[in-house]
Amino acid sequence: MAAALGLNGLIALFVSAILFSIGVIGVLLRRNAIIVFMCIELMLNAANLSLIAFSRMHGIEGQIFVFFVMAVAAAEAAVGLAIIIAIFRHYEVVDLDRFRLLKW
Amino acid sequence: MNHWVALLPEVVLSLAAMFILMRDAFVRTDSGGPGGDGAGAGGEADGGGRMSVDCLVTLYSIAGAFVASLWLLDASAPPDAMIALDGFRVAADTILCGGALLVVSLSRDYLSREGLRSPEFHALILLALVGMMVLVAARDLILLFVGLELMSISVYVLTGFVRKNPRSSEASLKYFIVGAFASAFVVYGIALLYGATGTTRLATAAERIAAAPAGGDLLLVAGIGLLLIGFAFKIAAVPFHMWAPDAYDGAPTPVTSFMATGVKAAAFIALLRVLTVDLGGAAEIWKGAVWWLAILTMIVPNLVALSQQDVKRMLAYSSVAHAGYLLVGVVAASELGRSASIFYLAAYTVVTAGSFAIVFHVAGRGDRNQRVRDYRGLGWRRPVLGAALLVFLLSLAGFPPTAGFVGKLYLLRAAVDAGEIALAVTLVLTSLVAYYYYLRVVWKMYFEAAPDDAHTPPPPRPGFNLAIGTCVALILLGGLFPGRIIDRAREALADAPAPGMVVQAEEQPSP
Amino acid sequence: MTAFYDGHWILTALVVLPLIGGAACLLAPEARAKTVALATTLVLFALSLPLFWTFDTAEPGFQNLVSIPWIEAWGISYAVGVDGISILMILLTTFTMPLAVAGSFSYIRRRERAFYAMLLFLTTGMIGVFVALDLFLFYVFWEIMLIPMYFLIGVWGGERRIYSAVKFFLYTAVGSLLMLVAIVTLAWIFQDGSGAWSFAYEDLVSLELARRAQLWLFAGFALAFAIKVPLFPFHTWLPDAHVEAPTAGSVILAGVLLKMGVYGFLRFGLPLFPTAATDPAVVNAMLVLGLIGILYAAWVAAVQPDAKKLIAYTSVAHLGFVVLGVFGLTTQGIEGGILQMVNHGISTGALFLLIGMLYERRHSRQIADFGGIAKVMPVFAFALVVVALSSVGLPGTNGFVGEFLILVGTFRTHPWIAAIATTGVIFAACYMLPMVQRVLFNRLDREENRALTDVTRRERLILAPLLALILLIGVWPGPFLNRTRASVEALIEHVETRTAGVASSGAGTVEVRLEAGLEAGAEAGGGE
Amino acid sequence: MSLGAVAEAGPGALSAGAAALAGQEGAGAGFHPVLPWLILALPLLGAAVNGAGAFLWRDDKRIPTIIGPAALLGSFAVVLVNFIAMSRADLHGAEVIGLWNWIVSGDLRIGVDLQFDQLSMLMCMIVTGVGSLIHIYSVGYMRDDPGYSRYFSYLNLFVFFMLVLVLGASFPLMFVGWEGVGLCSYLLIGFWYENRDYANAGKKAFIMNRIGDAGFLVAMFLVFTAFGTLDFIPVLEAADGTLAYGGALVTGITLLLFLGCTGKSAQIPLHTWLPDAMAGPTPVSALIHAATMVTAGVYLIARTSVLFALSPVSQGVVAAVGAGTALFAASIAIRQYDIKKVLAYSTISQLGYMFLAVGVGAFTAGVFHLMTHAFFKALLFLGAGAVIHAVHHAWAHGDGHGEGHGDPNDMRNHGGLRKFMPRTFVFMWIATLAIAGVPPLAGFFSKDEIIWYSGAYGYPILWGVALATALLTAVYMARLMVMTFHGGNRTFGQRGSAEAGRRLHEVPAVMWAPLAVLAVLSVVGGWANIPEALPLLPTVEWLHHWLEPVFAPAIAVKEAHGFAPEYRSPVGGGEALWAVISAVIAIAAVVATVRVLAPKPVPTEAEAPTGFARVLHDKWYVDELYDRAIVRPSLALWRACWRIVDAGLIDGAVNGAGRAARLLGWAGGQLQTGRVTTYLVAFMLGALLVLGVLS
Repeated sequence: MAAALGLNGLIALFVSAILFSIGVIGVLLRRNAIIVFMCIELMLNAANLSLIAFSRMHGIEGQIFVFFVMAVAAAEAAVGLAIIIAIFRHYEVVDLDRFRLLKW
Repeated sequence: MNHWVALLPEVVLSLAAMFILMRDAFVRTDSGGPGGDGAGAGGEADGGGRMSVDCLVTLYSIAGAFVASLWLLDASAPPDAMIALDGFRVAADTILCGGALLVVSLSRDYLSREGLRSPEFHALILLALVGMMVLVAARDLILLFVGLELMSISVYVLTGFVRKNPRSSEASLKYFIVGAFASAFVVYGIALLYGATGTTRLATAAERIAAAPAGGDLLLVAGIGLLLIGFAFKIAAVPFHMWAPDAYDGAPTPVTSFMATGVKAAAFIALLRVLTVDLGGAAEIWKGAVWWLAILTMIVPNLVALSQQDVKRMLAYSSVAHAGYLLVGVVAASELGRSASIFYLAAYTVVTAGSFAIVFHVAGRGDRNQRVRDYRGLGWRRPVLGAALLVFLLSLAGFPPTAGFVGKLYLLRAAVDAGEIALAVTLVLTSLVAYYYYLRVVWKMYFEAAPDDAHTPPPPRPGFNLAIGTCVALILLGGLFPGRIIDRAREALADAPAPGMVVQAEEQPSP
Repeated sequence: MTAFYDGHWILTALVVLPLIGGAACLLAPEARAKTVALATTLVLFALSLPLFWTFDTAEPGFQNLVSIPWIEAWGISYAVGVDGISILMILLTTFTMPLAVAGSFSYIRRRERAFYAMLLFLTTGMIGVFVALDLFLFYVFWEIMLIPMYFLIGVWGGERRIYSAVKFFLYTAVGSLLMLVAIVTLAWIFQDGSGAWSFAYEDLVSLELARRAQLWLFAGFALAFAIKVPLFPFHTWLPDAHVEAPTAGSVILAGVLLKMGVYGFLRFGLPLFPTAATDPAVVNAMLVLGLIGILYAAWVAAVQPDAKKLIAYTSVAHLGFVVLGVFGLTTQGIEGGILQMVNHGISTGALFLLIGMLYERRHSRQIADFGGIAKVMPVFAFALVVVALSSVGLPGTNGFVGEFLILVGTFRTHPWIAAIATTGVIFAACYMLPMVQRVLFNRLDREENRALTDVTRRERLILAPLLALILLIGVWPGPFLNRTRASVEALIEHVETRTAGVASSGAGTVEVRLEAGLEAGAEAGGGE
Repeated sequence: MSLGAVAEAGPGALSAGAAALAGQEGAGAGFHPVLPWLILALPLLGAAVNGAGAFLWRDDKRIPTIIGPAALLGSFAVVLVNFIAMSRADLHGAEVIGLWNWIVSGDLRIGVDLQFDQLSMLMCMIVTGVGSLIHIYSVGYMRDDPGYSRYFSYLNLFVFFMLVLVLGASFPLMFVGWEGVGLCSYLLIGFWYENRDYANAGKKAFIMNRIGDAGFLVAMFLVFTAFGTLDFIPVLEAADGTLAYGGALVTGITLLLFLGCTGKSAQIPLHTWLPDAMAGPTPVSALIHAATMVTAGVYLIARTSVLFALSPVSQGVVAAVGAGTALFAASIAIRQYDIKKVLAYSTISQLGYMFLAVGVGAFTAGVFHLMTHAFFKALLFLGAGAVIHAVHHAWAHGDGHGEGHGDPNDMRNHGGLRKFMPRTFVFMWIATLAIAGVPPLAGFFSKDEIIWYSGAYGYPILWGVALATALLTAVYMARLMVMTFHGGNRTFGQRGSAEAGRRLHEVPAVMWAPLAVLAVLSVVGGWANIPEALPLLPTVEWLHHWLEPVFAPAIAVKEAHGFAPEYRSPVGGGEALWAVISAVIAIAAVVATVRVLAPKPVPTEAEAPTGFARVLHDKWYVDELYDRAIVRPSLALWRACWRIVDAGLIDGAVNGAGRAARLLGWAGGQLQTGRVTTYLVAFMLGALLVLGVLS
């Protein structure tokens, strides 16, 4: 497989893995809704990167998929920001740890 | 025949959604307008009025979609088609459309009472439903992902539908954050799977996996793992479940019920199909993980539910627990397990729709009375509601003669058949724990006297009663004469995957 | 008679009729509910009598057999039938119900419709359990029973009714749920051999299971039955349930529900898992538990201040005798056990009715609140004394016949245990007589007791049949015993041939063949 | 198959079996019982009618007055007819009449069969005969009692069960009677149930009897396992072959049976209920606790004589316990003041004699004493009843209802009654002499025979004990007579005898007539078995010959193993000599006692006896011992079982499990912090878990 991918492919894979991890860590560590959301976007794009990388080996499908992912991510962003604004109206903050009406 | 026909149900629903949105945009449907009880028009006051056009359109379109998918039953698609045309899809559509129909028809009162805007609500329900149906019908990972996201995003919005209520917004935020997080995993998982198998077509992938000596390939393993995580989030399996109680709790109750029925069902059916059929060849990769998820998901929420004082939240936990029971059917990874899960899902969908409906009916305006102690004496003050809720609770508890019992037995058979005695025992013991919190509602309803200042819910409308009655009838029917349903489920699923694959899946020795 | 009465519809009628009656109760006006219920139960009893007359005492197998496919896919069918083991139980149920209903006329004052409906639904469950010949069907009825009982205790019970109701429900559910797993496993094993699932009794009873499998599955069933019996130490739900339940509830609980544990052992435990059920360890464990039940429960009963609780504990003791008889595995023991179940149903049911009558008059169950009642309630006193004597097993009453058979039977296989159990008759006197004395005799020193009125005509009509049966079975148990004989002997035959692996007829002591059987079982166990 | 069929099947098969049995026995042919079932039916009917009367015509005393005694007399008549028929037929075996099948299960078959042989007929004669007299007496004694009808129904029921006990042809059927009489005794002791002590006495009697009955039951199980049947005839026939002589099995059976006897016949260690049983009406004490029920133990041993003959150990135990009880009880009787208590202990003591007899193997002697004792002890009790009746009424006629006067049973309230009730006085003296063993009265012959055989069969110590007891018997009976009838009257304390003269009267004829009959029997009863040694009458050894067919097998067994009585006492001398000696002892004791006690003033209730006398007066503190050693500890144990084991451990575990589950749930709920960040972390952990578990 490595052969099929070629060195750049492998590098791309590793980069995407690293990006994904960074995204995950960001999500886990940050408290600001916006930033957390951006980290998630980062993860999505990491996935896109590896899709592209694989499509070098397997053909076009991966790249098509990337477009879908981007579209969906856009939709998500729209909805997500809307939600964040909605809740901001109530709390005047976007600190995730402050939203604790629902628990236990 | 024209391949577009394969998407007929989804097309119907999408058009309906568009229509509703357009109509809302161009036709003025203010309070009292011809639009009927749309925007918080007087709530319960004129609630008894004509059914809103949106609602009608929604109901008819869902029904139409259902008919369409039935019509597609005798169509057939090449094994590597992007969208499935088989009994499995029909079965799934049946459950999803049925659930949606119940939810929509039951939620009318709630919308009018809480003054929610009807068009968006129904449009979003329809879009979510489209997503679900795509999700369960997808035979291609791309389509799968699109369906998943379409469903999720619509439901995020629905969860936060009551903008003026912080709980609702908070619920939707939590749901959204974790959900987006999860879908990132899904995408990455799909990417790796694609890398491992070189295709996004599930059927093709399945063949390749079955051909290759499974397990060794790190990409494959990681891909399956991440995909599994994504689905585990959707069906709220422990420990990916923590969003669920909050989201269910905060969301407007009809949405909760929609999440508990539709979303869970869709995600679960997709998981069932992808794991046990397409990835059946790699069963021993994921089996261990799913086994653990099942065990945890059966034990934890049942225990937590014991200490819940809020019925809605309690039901939320119980629905998480039911995901655990369903996972038993996945672990069984057999035709038996699949049909068992489908049957259980069907029963569960009906029960959940009904019970949440009763919950928000009893809760009254602003969902004030939905603590367990608000149910004191309900059974005597509203005998019909009480009896119905009793039936639902018994079915949830898995008590004869309800569909819930047959479903549990079905799952037990699957587990025993797969040699998973430990799972079977856990299943029954955890449902014993569950008895306690279901019974608690029962004894509040019947054994304890209502305080004098108790709020007695208004007598429900005929429509509501009809829907509830349907649920009860279905439950008892499924409990007393499940034979027909079972046969149907088995027929439907028999031809679900490419035959060769079935054999493959069946022949997997259980670890 | 027999021509008209081909009996095939009768069992189904017995199961369905109470359901209809219950529905009728719910729809009937509040005041009429009791009448409807009484009528239904009386019809039920009348229906069940022909079952008794036309019973073929020579036939060891099932009679009035009906089997209709229900869920073919799973090999589940609606199969009902009656044999020597269940006939008396069915009769006992149909006989008890009218009394329980009539006994509640003045006791139940609120929500009568629901109450009588629950009683009737419960009846369906009970009769269903006794006639079911399909393990799925059996389990359904077995579970369904819990719900009406849960309501009976929870809605019309005493102060701690909720605690008791939930305790009763969960306690019994523990066992049944594990039994469900065992049932499914059994059906699966059958499918493993024959290729098709089946829950039918005769299919599963034909299975030849390996020893280890038998032990596990038997454990699954045994727990459920042991809790229902109830065997020490699974008995603590019983006193609470009894104390809190309304009279009718207690009567049914003692009269019928407790029998289901032992019935389960006889119908399923022994025939399905002969090797396990005759494994010396299992048998000894069961016998010892029964023995402990007899003595321990008698002791605890002797120091109870609450009359109802006292009687509840005596039930544990009596059922201990029954278990002893069943696991003694002799004709006398098992026949005596079955008869003793009937006796216990009659005498303990009567005791609960009597205590209920006192409670209605005096709103107290504390023994200390009474004394000298015999002076103001002579008829009541007479009844209570007779019933108490039957409960302590005085010869001439039904109690003796059962206990004697049980002990004489068990003694042949397990002399020491039977001998120790015999001391139970002493302790029986130790709990019953003081209670009788402190309620009926001594000086009538409490003012409120002077005003007590003797039993009414209705109450006499309730008590009369009970007393009559107590004496009838006491002096002429033949008609009851000879109906059980064929089936019981067939059962022992079955168990012994299975365990011994050789067709054994009569000769030789049970122990000998037991040992043979155990060796066979051991080989089987080793083989797998 | 219909119930009717069963019904017919039963007796048919049975009478056939009975005939077969009779056939084996040989010359059973001559004798066919006349209306055997009537013997039982009449008393039962009486019980039913009177029982109904107790509810329906409470205040109407006529019906019970007629029905009660009539039922007995009728039954007695039938018995008499059969008795004569049997004596004509010279029956060697037993005649068994099957009525119906009682318990049939597997190879166990128990029929309701009546066994007619010499022993059972003799017992029937005693039971119905003495019973009739006591019924008649009761008419007078219970005249004013509100529970009149109830009383007669109990009494009839008792006779019924006693006859079942006697006639039962199998262990279980005998057991029916055995426990049935226990029940009646329970009901009659507690007849005046308003009195807590009386009710307690009844309960005590029942429970102590139950202890014995448990032994009886286990014995039956052993018999069944050994013989496969529980009918007397087959068991007793097979016994010699089946059971090893002196083997553990037969010893076990017999000892367990004897445990039953100690309960029923109030032998050590289960004797304490009988004195308390005096709480019942006096005629009851006469019938149940003197003449009939308490002798059931003796009857049981006589009935199963072969088994006992097979086990020397058991025989020794029986004899020793009997002798011990005799002496022990007699010693207590000497220091009692309650007239009925004296008689009660005397009864225990005399029963001890009977057990001594059947223990050493002199079965006839035992039965003989049983019979004579029935006569004179019934007489004594009825006489005492007359005294109590008189005193009670004397008090009652005076102020209100005899309150404030203390206990009419207490001999310290009697004295000098000879003047007021001469007939009773005479009858009582006859009975006293009879029990004391003064020739030629009944007691002399029977008791002498027992003493003689205990020596003759080679039990010197027991022989000595028996003699000593004879002496004590004479002493305490004489004391009783002196305190009751001699000296000055103490009934009205200081107010002297003027009062007494006005108030104390002889009892009515309905009460003293039975006394008269019993007095005659107490005189002539002994002549039924004149020892060969002193052939004063033609009826030499008549009873011996009469019972010969019943006891022959037992005697045969004993002789086969060298237990023939050699006709000499342990210290030499023949039967005649020792008969004379014992007679002299008895007379001397009586005379001496009267001489010594008559002048002495009777101690008042205030001055309690001291030293050893006190030990005797307090009955050797046996009751206290039982209370401390058995009753209280077991009650404590039982409470512990309830509070600690049941409520504590088991329920604790059950509820604990529930509580634990809820606690876990609560803890789990705490993880649901509401912070979405927590959820994300949990998510990530889960993800790691999944990825870890994979493959």
